[in-house]
Amino acid sequence: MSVQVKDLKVYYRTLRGDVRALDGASFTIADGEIMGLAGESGCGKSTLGRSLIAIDGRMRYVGGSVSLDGAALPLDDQAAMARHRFTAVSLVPQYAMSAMNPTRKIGKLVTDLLRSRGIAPDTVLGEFRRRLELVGLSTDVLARYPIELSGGMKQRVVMVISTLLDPSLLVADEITSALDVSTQKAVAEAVVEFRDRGFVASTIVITHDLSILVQMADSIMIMYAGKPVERASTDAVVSSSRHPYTRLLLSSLPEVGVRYEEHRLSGIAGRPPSLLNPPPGCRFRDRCPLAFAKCAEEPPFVEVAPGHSAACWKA
Amino acid sequence: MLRLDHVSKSFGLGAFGSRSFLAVDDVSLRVAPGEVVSLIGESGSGKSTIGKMILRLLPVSSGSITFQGEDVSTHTGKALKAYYRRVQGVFQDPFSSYNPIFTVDHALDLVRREYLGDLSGQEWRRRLTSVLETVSINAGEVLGKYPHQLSGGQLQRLLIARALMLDLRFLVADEIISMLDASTRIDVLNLLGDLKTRGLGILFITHDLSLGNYISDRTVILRHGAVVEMGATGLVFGNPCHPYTRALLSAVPQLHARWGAAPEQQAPPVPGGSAPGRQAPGTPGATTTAVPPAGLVATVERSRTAPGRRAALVEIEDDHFVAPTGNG
Amino acid sequence: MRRYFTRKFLIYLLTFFFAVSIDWAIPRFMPGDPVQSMLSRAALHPESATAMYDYYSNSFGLDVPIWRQYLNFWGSLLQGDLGTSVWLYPQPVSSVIANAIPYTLALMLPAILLSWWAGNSFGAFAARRKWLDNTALPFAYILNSMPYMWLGILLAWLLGSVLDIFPLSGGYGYGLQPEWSLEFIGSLLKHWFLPFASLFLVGFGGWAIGMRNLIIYELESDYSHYLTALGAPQRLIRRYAFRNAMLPQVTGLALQIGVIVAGALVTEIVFSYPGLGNLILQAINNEDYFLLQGAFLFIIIGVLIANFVIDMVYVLVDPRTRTGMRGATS
Amino acid sequence: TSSDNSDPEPVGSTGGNAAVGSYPRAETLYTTGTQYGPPSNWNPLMNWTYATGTVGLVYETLFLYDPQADKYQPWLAESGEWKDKTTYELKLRSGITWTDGKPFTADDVVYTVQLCKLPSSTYSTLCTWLKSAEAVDKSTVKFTFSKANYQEWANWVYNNPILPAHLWKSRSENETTSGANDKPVGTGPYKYLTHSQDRQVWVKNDGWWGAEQLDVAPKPKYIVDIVNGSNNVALGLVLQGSVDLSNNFLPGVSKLLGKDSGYGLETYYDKPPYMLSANTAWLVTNNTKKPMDDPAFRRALAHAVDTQQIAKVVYGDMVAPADPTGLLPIWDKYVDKNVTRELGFSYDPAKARSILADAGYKNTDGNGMVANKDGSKIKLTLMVPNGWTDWMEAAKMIAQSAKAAGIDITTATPDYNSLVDSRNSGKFDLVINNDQQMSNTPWTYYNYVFRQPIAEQQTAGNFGRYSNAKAWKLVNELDATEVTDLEGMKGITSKLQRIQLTDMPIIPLWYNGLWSQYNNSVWTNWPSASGSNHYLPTTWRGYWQLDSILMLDQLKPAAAKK
Amino acid sequence: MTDANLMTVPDAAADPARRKRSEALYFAVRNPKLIVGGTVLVALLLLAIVGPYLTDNPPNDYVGPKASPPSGDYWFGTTTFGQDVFSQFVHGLRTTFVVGVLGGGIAALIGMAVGFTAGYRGGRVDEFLNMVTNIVLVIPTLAVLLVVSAYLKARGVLVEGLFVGFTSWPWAARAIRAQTFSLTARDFVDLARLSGLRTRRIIFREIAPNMSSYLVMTWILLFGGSILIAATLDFIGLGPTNGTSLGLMMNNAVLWSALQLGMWWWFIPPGLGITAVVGGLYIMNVGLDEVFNPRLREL
Ligand SMILES: Nc1ncnc2c1ncn2[C@@H]1O[C@H](COP(=O)(O)OP(=O)(O)OP(=O)(O)O)[C@@H](O)[C@H]1O
Ligand SMILES: Nc1ncnc2c1ncn2[C@@H]1O[C@H](COP(=O)(O)OP(=O)(O)OP(=O)(O)O)[C@@H](O)[C@H]1O
Ligand SMILES: [Mg+2]
Ligand SMILES: [Mg+2]
Repeated sequence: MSVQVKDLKVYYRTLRGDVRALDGASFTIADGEIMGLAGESGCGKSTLGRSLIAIDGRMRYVGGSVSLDGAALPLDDQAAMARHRFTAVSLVPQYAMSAMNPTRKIGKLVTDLLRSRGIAPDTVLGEFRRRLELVGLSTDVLARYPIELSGGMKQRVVMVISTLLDPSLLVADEITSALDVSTQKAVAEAVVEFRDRGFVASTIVITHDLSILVQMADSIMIMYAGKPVERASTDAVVSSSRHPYTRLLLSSLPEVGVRYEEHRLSGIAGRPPSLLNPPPGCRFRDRCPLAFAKCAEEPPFVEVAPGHSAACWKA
Repeated sequence: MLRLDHVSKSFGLGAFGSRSFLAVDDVSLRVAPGEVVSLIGESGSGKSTIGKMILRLLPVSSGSITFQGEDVSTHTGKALKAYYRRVQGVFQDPFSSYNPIFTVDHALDLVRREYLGDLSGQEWRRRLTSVLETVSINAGEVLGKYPHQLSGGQLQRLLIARALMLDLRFLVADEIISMLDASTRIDVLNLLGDLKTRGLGILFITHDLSLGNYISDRTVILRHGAVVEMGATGLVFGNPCHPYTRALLSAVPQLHARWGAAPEQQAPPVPGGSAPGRQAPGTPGATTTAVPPAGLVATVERSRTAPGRRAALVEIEDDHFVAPTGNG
Repeated sequence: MRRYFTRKFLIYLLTFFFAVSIDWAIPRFMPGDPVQSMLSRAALHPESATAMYDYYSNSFGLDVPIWRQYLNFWGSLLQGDLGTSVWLYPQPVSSVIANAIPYTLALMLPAILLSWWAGNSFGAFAARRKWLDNTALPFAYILNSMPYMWLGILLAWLLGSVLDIFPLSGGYGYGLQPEWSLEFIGSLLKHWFLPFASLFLVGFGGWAIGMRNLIIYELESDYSHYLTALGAPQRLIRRYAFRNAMLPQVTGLALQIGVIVAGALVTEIVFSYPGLGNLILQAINNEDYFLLQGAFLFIIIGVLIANFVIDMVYVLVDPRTRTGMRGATS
Repeated sequence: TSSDNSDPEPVGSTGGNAAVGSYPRAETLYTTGTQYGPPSNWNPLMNWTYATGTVGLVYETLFLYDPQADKYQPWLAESGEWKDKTTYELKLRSGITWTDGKPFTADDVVYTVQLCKLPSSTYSTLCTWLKSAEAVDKSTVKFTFSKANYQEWANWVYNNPILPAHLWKSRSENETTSGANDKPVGTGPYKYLTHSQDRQVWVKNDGWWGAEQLDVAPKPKYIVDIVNGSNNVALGLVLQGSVDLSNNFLPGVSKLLGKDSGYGLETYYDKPPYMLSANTAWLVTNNTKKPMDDPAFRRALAHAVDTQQIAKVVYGDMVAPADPTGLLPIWDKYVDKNVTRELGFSYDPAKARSILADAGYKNTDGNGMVANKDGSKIKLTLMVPNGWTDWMEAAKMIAQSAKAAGIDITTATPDYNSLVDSRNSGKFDLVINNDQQMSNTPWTYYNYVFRQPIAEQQTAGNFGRYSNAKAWKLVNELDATEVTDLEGMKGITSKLQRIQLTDMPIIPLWYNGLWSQYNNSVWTNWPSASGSNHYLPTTWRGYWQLDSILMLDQLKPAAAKK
Repeated sequence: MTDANLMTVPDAAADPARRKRSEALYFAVRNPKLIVGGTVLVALLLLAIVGPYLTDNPPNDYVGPKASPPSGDYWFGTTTFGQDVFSQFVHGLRTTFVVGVLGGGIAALIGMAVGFTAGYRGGRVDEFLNMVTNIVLVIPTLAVLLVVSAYLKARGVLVEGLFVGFTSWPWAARAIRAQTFSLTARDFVDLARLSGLRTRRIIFREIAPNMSSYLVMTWILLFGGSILIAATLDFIGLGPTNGTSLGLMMNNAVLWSALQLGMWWWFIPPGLGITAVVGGLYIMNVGLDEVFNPRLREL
């Protein structure tokens, strides 16, 4: 039981009230597990990822707890949290393209960062080089500026930096979305590789592309409108999902071989509710083909099969 | 209907264009009415550039683009406007396709102002409602709203509707679904499919092979600005001949098969050299250059100089052309 | 890098050519005649005046067709000859300017560089620090919106006239001769201080405000967030933000140089500082085309060089410009 | 030429003065008000631009002229006299040496006079009536004239400095008339020490002949002339006592005079007009243009200007309104009171209106402004150079008071250069001018007013293009009258005054002051109307020889420092 | 500084346009900088408008006692000549606003024309305009004014405003160019072209409105800058030759030795007036920036 998240709630403060972007998430990730996190845009994936790392001024920690290897993370105390970052929890951000200071050479950036954390750069730089090579980068990227690297390279460099201190939890947010298929594959494989080599214990991979999760994740959690709706092993999610949202999502994915003339797919009608004042009950109710009266009541996120949880009355 | 013949595009860089960069390299292709041709390639391979040249948003460096027999590149003023009446485009980012300070009606109003000024208000509304129906959106749901208030899918469909208000014959769809949510992208894709049955020619630009495969009749694989393989979609996907195509295909994430776990597609050898004419698959003498694991290769500086005329594509089977490897 | 350099250099050369041509043309577009106005100051008989008029027209090279004058101008300019001053006849313009330039440079370089440095440091320090932001920055706004000469006048009045701490005019004590003595250098500094201070203060305010805003932008940027996510201390994040915020300030400096130079000229006038500014004012009042032309040429060259240097520095500090993909730096 | 101005070493030390570094305050005279730009040349022939004191302190003239006493004082010359109608003989002092040690001789005088042959010489006209100049012996020069212009010659001999022939003979025309002459060698009481951007420093010439021969001893060891920044800076300096003598127009200074102000500031007079009068400011009318071509109109205009108010408000009583003839106070004896009583004018708008009405200028459109006789509108522009603030204010007042008399005048302030251009070429309505300084003879004044013929470009005088052959003849007659023939002169000037006041070719406004204010803290016994020192308190070019050099002799060090 | 800064984070459910506006208002009324700057500015503007009616004394007439300190009759005292300083001040304030509006306006227009064209057209046009901008940047504007002044016997406030406008646009052009550049890369511009719109219409109807707040801020800075430049010109005697302005007052005060004569009431008000107007503008600008720009807001 490496990472344990309990009823985590993080809202955004806005003029018009709180945006309940993460409205109660509970799950656990085992050591060495890669958990995929998927869902429609705006469902709170990044919010979840971000709140495990750093809650900034616009976010409000409302409740819940996160513990890492049994120790609770001081989510609401940014100063205390700073100590855990990088070493215990780390992030490969969605904005990897602009995550590195454009005016610093990468090597310098890393040394600066390590020094500022009180770590002698020499002790880890060797490992840093080794890992760069592992993801197919030559070590001379250290002497380059971020601008001189392609998107895929930057993505991988950021990944290596973020995992340099072997964190117990790594959050990788949309690290493949901006890349084309071949680069995507390389990056995804690197994530798996890092887990296999034990550089990171648990990993959360956030993406809206389910098929990429299938390639790399051990388990998948689907979120909808600020809440998790289903969580199970990858195979279970793909082949025997219990939540109607998951199923609709899967059925709308074209795959190589599926052709319009032969097999017309369809999407999910409607849009997710506003998180500013989310309606009570099941939030998917309005778009759900299976919705019935009970859905006015909020379904609990419960285990419906071993290692398979879902939040649906019909699951 | 639309033909590109030996179209190239180079961008000037540096002082007064002292250095040039060949973004599109001698591309020839055809799109027939009622046909969807998808243009597939990695980022920076020149897909959008081709689309923009067709839409006259960028001038052609060399080669010609003809639409219904007329050379497009000479159009100006009225002729260009008439061209736009028949040829339109939809772009990748639905949010940036609308001017954020206006309601979405603005985009439609522009079309009305420029092309349909003589239409009475009533007629216009009638036509609008019917077109919106075609793209299956409810007028009341979208009109009068600001871009932020609508979903990407709605916006993209509205853009297609905007094009349909005109005498549309040909549509350039440049990655129109890559920014959309999985749940909505398929609807837009289906809409394209419907349009094609109404005789529209569509150039579908994407880097997602599964999408191209889903919708298109013919496929063109682009790499570094040049065509490496093209032909009927079934043939290109079913029998990929160029190593690059194969590498691309093998990198596509699939729901039901993991990378590596999927049986490696039997790669037919690729004809080498410049032997013109038809060659049966399996002809000996072809080289199967191993393509380095795509993506793991750093592609920092891709500036290249025009290598002169490329070796012609080789038609290896009916409607399936492959570029000779070795210099690709 | 080389390419970028040559490209910039060419553009600057072209700019120089046009700017200098305009500079040459300007006096010649004016009604009136420099020789005549020079002679109008001499006590002369009308007959003598005609003879002298011809004589001086010839000596200033004003008796040939205008296109020849233009070619001659470039010809002598390339030989470093800026002509002869009408007002300070027969001194060559170049030596008149050479005598004034040290004062102007001594005033302007420290004022520009120090105010830039201090303003930026202070602005960076004050940004996102509520207390300073609310107390010290309003001062910066006020300083920045003061006309140079008014601040000069106020300082001259308060510290010069009323308190009598600093002298009101001149480059050094009128009772002194230049030499390497403590007394002389002290006097030099004392005379330098007020004009310097007024230039410094106005500039300081402007840079401080600019820097504060830029730092706030940088602190909100992705790389700052990433550093935060990796637990980097504020110190490092601020340092990086400062470094990056300096870049637009570098271009800002290039854009501002012209304005600052104008400010420095006016300040010299207020304090009767024997630099270029006073010279220009007098050249204007005395219709000394050649001197004016020469003085402006120096400013043009100065501003161009400053811009060029800043451009080059920019390339050195901002790797983004080095890829060559981007045309202009701004 | 030397451009290396900041080099302190050579000249000062060769002069045998140890005072390199700083000048002892008690031995140094600080002046300002003449030099408006860095000292650029020491060429006495360039009389509009040489460094302050070049003529007077270094180069000397044959005579001095004391305008207040109307007396010539032999200076380099011992005496000069007309041997006959066209021959003038000059005796030079002996025992005078140039600062390079060579003796001053008749050759130097001959050389200097003969420079009139150079077209670029400021006195090239001299050669049109001077036949020859020859050295009779070492100390005697004989001049033969083809036409004896006594007045002009008397003017020449005290106005033009004598140059050392032995150093100048070999110079080209260019170098002679327009060279910088940066190592001036003269006969005068001071020598060049150094100069820089903002100052010119002279040091006393210890071997000066005058100490012995005239018993004249300039007191300051150093004279530091400070380049003018602006008038307010000059005022600040003189108030602080950093400057002893300021020859700037310092507005408002009259309020700071007197013992109780605590500044120790003084002027020549201790009550209005405070300053001596140096020149006349005229309102120049363009007499070729309607309606200024009508003497009646000009007369009316003369009545319409409130010069009292200008003197009071603009100048704070530091100038005096001019006599109707415009002749400076020093020339008062030439003013024919009968003529002025009969024809004189003063500010009187009612009179102005009645003159206009009598002459047929009527207010036709009811706006209070008169129109031309033919009914066309009169709308005149009075131009003064931009930046000449006192004149700008004065012009505003003229316009205001003229409007009160029904003459529509607006002011314009073009730049000096463009004003000179329009003025010289006759493209103006009204301008203000004061180009004629005080001198030994009213001839210079009338030569300015009546100068003929009218050229396309009027470069020196008669800018109003007034054309009167009779008057011009009288002016020439005046020139040919001996300076000692006072009655003869008066007879001619009286006739000229009658013409002037009848025709009003030009309207005298006020007497510009010989601006000078001094601070008593280091030097005392400054020139004043009451004290023993009555010489002209100025450093202006052309005034040292109007005896202001003698002011230096009269100065006394202040008793002790405060 | 990209255009993204000008956009707020979209919130799906609400009406963003109205929300944006009300949000701007919300921050506007809570932004002390905006309020302080705006208040100072409005107060001075009012003074400039009604001030001249508060006094019967024409600014340049010799109405009162000479050089008298502020009193009940002459609120700001009188000049050496007995002109009413208060009257000069309020008239000068008017001029200052006129010069600012005019100079700032013209500079903004030129800056926009050049910036839009360069940013939209790019390529050679951009290179060319960039060079023109550079030339104007290095040409000593004083020299140009000399020519102007030599031609015009009388320079008015209008001429000065025009002149300041014609010489102070370069930085604005550069800034607008950069903004246009990034907006031009947006798809809606391409779409407008596909709708057959002409270039000018695209620029002014599609691009410009998108950066309206940016343009307003640019204009405000140009406004303040123009006032300062005009004051400088006035001060060295190249200002208007008729009329009153604050710079001219300062010039006159200095020329007529107000400092040495201790007439502080003559040179303090004009400088203070300029500082207050320009300061008000600048502070307001920073306030506006914070209002329009969510990233600068401090919650
Ligand atoms: N700074 C903010 N202020 C207010 N609301 C915000 C803010 N950031 C995000 N939100 C809102 O919070 C919700 C969740 O956002 P989040 O970024 O976590 O979504 P996501 O699942 O990562 O989406 P995507 O797939 O687009 O990245 C969204 O509705 C969004 O509008
Ligand atoms: N205006 C331009 N000037 C210079 N180079 C350009 C310009 N536009 C595009 N390019 C270059 O041309 C190449 C092709 O660009 P294009 O936008 O067509 O690629 P793409 O295939 O659409 O890529 P993506 O999948 O990222 O959209 C790229 O390397 C790009 O950098
Ligand atoms: Mg996200
Ligand atoms: Mg593209």
